Amino acid sequence: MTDFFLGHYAYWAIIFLLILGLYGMIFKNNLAKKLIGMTIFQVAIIMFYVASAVKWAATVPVLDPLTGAADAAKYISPLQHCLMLTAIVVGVATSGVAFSLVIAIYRHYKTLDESILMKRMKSS
Amino acid sequence: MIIQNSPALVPLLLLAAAISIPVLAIRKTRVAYPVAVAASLFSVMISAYNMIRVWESGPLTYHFGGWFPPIGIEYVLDSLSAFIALVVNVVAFVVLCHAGGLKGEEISGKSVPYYSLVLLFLCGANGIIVTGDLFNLYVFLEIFSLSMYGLIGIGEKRAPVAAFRYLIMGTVGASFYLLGLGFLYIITGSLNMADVRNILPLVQGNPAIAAALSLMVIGMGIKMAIFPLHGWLPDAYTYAPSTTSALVAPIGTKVAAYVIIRILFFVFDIKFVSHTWPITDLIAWLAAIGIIYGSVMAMAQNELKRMLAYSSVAQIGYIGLGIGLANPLGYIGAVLHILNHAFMKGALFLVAANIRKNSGHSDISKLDASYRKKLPWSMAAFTLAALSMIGLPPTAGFFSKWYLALGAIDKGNWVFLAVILISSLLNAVYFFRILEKVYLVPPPAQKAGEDLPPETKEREGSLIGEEKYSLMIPAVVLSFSLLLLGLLNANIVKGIIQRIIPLGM
Amino acid sequence: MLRYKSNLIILMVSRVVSPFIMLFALYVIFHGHYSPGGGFQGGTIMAASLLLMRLAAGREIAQLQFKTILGTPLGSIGVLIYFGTGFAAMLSGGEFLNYSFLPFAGFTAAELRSLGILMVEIGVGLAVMAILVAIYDDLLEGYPHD
Amino acid sequence: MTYPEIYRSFIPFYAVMVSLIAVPLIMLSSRHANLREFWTLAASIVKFSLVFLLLPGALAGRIAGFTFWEISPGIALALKADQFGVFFALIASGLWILTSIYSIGYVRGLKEHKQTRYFASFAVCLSATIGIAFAANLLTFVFFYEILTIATYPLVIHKETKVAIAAGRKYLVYTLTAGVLLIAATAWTYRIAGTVDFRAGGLFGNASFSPSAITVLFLLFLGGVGVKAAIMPLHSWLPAAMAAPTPVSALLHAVAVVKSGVFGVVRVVGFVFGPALMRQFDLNILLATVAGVTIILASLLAFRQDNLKHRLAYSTVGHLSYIVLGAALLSPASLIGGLLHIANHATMKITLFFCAGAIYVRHHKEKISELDGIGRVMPWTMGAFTVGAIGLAGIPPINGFVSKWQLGLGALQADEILPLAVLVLSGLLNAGYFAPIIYRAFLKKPAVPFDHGEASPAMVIPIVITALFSLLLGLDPDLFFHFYRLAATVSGSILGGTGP
Repeated sequence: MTDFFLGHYAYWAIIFLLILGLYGMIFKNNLAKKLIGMTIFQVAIIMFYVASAVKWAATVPVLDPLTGAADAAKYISPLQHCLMLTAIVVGVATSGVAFSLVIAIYRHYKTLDESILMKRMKSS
Repeated sequence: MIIQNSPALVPLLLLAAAISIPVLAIRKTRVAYPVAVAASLFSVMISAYNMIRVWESGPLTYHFGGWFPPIGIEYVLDSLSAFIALVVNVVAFVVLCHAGGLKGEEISGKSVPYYSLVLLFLCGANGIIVTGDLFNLYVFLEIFSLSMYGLIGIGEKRAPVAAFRYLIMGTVGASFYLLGLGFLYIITGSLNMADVRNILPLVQGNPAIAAALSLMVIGMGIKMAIFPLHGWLPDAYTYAPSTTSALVAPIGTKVAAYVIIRILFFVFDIKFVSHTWPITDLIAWLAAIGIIYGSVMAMAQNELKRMLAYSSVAQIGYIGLGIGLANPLGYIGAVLHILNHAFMKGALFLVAANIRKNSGHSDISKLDASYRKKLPWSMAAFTLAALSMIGLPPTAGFFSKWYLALGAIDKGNWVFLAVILISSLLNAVYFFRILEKVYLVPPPAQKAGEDLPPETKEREGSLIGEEKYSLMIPAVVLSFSLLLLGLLNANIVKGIIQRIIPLGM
Repeated sequence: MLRYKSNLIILMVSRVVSPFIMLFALYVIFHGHYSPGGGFQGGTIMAASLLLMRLAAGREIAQLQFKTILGTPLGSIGVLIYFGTGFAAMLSGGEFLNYSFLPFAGFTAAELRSLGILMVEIGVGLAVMAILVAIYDDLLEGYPHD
Repeated sequence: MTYPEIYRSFIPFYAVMVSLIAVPLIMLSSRHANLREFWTLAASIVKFSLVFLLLPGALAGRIAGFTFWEISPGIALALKADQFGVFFALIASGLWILTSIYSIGYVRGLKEHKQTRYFASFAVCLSATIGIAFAANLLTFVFFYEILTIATYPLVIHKETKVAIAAGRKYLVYTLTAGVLLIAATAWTYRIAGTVDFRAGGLFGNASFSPSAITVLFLLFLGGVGVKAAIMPLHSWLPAAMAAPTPVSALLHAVAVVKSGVFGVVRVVGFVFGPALMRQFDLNILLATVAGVTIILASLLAFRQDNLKHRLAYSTVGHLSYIVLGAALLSPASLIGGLLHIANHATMKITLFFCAGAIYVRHHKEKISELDGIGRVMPWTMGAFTVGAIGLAGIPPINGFVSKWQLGLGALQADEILPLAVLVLSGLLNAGYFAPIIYRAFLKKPAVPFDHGEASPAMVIPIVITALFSLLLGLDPDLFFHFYRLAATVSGSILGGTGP
């Protein structure tokens, strides 16, 4: 039992982050805070991938004459990291778009508070 | 060169055009629109060519950078993806032609980023459709979604809020997909769809597979706006600029539906998704509820675009139902409905755009017979598309319902059959409400039979025939092709869709 | 709200640090294809150097270094470099991005692959740098500044 | 027994398309009334001639067929001019000529608005009706059935008044629901039988099903075609649809639309289920009960109507169920009687509607209580009315008697007394609700003298012709069109199961 929890501590942390992100997106009233929640959510997934690539006693997958080319066990799978590089870029792009939208909303309605925003949207 | 590279050419071409627009338009912002139309035209031509090649000689594959799968990224054009790509490109081209007539009124002075985003959006859609790699799909999905957020947010005052909401939900959807993909990758160690399909039977019984599938389907379900994950859709469609609505409504959700079909039936095993982990049943039931819910909500709307948006929720339900039936006829119905609904919704949103252009609003309660006089052809297009939505023969809408009904009977599920049929009646209610107004309710000035003052009459007289060709022709083309699609649907079904019925159905 | 206040120390430090950041960014980009690093990372660092100047010297002066309107076109050009590399391979008979087909005489296939990926990294670095600066500039637009 | 020979021919296709081709012509010549009406008339005459061309073949057992293409894998959009189809097409297209002439007089007499839409919709309706008549399978039938539904809608709401719009809504609710049920039934049939081609004597072959399933399927079909056939309780759209202009009521609500429904009932009974299956699962009793109840109730309800067209509408509801009853009894004579009644009721009822229209155009009277003494100023019209009314009551020598006689015989052949009683009772009721009209028209003195005489010749001539037909067909049912022979062949093929 303890092993189950401790052995997967990275995953528990990731699950915690995922839930934290969802909580932020759903329960926070401020649009910017929602975005923070969203970013946490995305980062948690990135960490999930990276965690899945963890390998002890292995090195970066750049050919090192000392380690030798043939032994795949001595290198970390680079794929997850490459994928997450893309995912990070996607995350940056998403945040960029999201913040520009938030700014547009702020310009129109002079608020980022969702409940006030709803009222102003209805009245206009 | 073209022959060798044709599978990858459409997304690449659209990407190139999208990124050259900001460069080309440094001096003259006017070039943005022609470049977009030209790129779209080329993509139609190439995807038509691809379709013919696939039709004649079977699936095409393309390996990026010369790396063979499962290491490299693979593009696969089979009957299904070539077909959906063609549909998407044709509808997009027609809508883009229509956009010229609107003169960018709703996107005040932002035509350069707007058309660049449109092309990125199409690039994303095409990429999602042709890719055979699950992670590449995610990348294109984000290109597609991010440009869609931009396209929606450019609209009226409330649009950024709608776009923001969509962004939050859409990102959650994409993240779920990514999470599911992570599980799948950890289990199978591959990202190539065909490869994953081959590996999956070897790792049967691993509970993480079910988790991966569920997460991916939920993620895509959000993008597809399947009930109850449709919350973002009505606002987004309503407040977006007309061109965006006409582009996003036929294409946006369909692409996600395509991805669900791909994942459920071509990556996972049909047995797995309908018996071991019966997610198709869940999809079918949710879709059935969504059909009824969307139709009822559409009846309650007073704004044309909003009504069409809710009707989209219902129509997506048809596709979901077809997928969820998980038998050949349901599958045919779903794929055919992707085509039909793209054309119908495209036509309807284009007409809504014409109404807005003419009168500055699209309020159903303010519609009357003068609109028919001003926009006779648009209204004819609307009528035909509406009849197709209701599902009356010989329009295309009838046949997707026909196959879905056959599929429901095959499955022996009478509830689904009833839902399909009842929803056509509900469709009839909300469409005839509009048709009645447009054809029968006299304009306010003419009520009580009194004669109009002469100057009003003259003004009204001058409005007749003012319908602009550039606005009218695309809507008419889309809706009249519904007749053609209806009459020739057997050819599409036999020649294209039936060729790639998923194994094991 | 975001009023810029000149501060001599910050300005001077930034002026000194910024070129070194840029240099490091170039290092990261140009070594990216055979060691950790690459276009994305290098581009980000390069953008950091530019943004540092924007923050320290204010928007107006920073225009001398990098004009706002250049952002999007430069980003496009960066992607076009990437795209052009891939397309060149396609034109000379390979698949898209199959660098070993690049039309440069006198190189072996392995060298061509290395060269091709370097060109791509440069394009990506340029694009990332320009776009990040453009995002910063666009988000500031319309706010009272200076 | 041998199956009739089917030969490929374009004639059924042309017969369907003629009036569709006329639609754009009518629309294009909307500014020239004469040209527009010329197209209508030309289309109707050409259509009738084409259908008539098919008659000899049908009588000789050679059946013209035309297949467009597959519209769903395994199901083609196909036309087949079998005896039953030719029978119905002859009636519909023949009466269209008369209605066209009459319409011209009617719409000009009333200076109706939107005449182009009127004539164009009419043409589409006729195409759809001929399509229904010649449909070779259920899906083609559904196809044209739905087109008919939609094409009739503009005619129902033609007056664009609140009443008309409400009637239009009611009409749509009923008919679209029916269409949906029919689609469900068709899809189900396809899944069970693997085919939807009409086949005399039933298309199910050896397919097996549970009694409850087949009853539900039959009810679905009945809901689908029963709405247009105005079987109670699905009838109430018909009186409401009387808000349409009278020629529309005359042709569509006495001939084309409602007869399509009845035609559908006979197709379903004879060509989808077949007599054996009907008897095996007691579906014929179900159908006969519904029909009998409808006949009596409709006749009783007709008494209460003061509006002439509404009374005619209820009379139509009753008479449609005669045909349904004929189909339900499933004996040779009853089938012949039912089929003949399609033709006979058409000529008689269209006469009556024409008369109602003529009265409305000339004197703007719609209520029976206002008709006192009208026979004196409109002797031809009211004379024709009398002929039609006598016929509907089943009194010789009008053709209504012939079909009723056959129906009665059929009831005896089937060893059923109750249907016979229903027929006799309804004959009396018919006489009962028509007699006051004739009495008022000829024997009562008008409260206010009428200031107009007969309607225009364009209206009176069709009236007289249809009345004459009713009389002649009463004297010799096989006259001109061999309705009797056709009906006998159809009846024989259904009961013998020897259809194509």
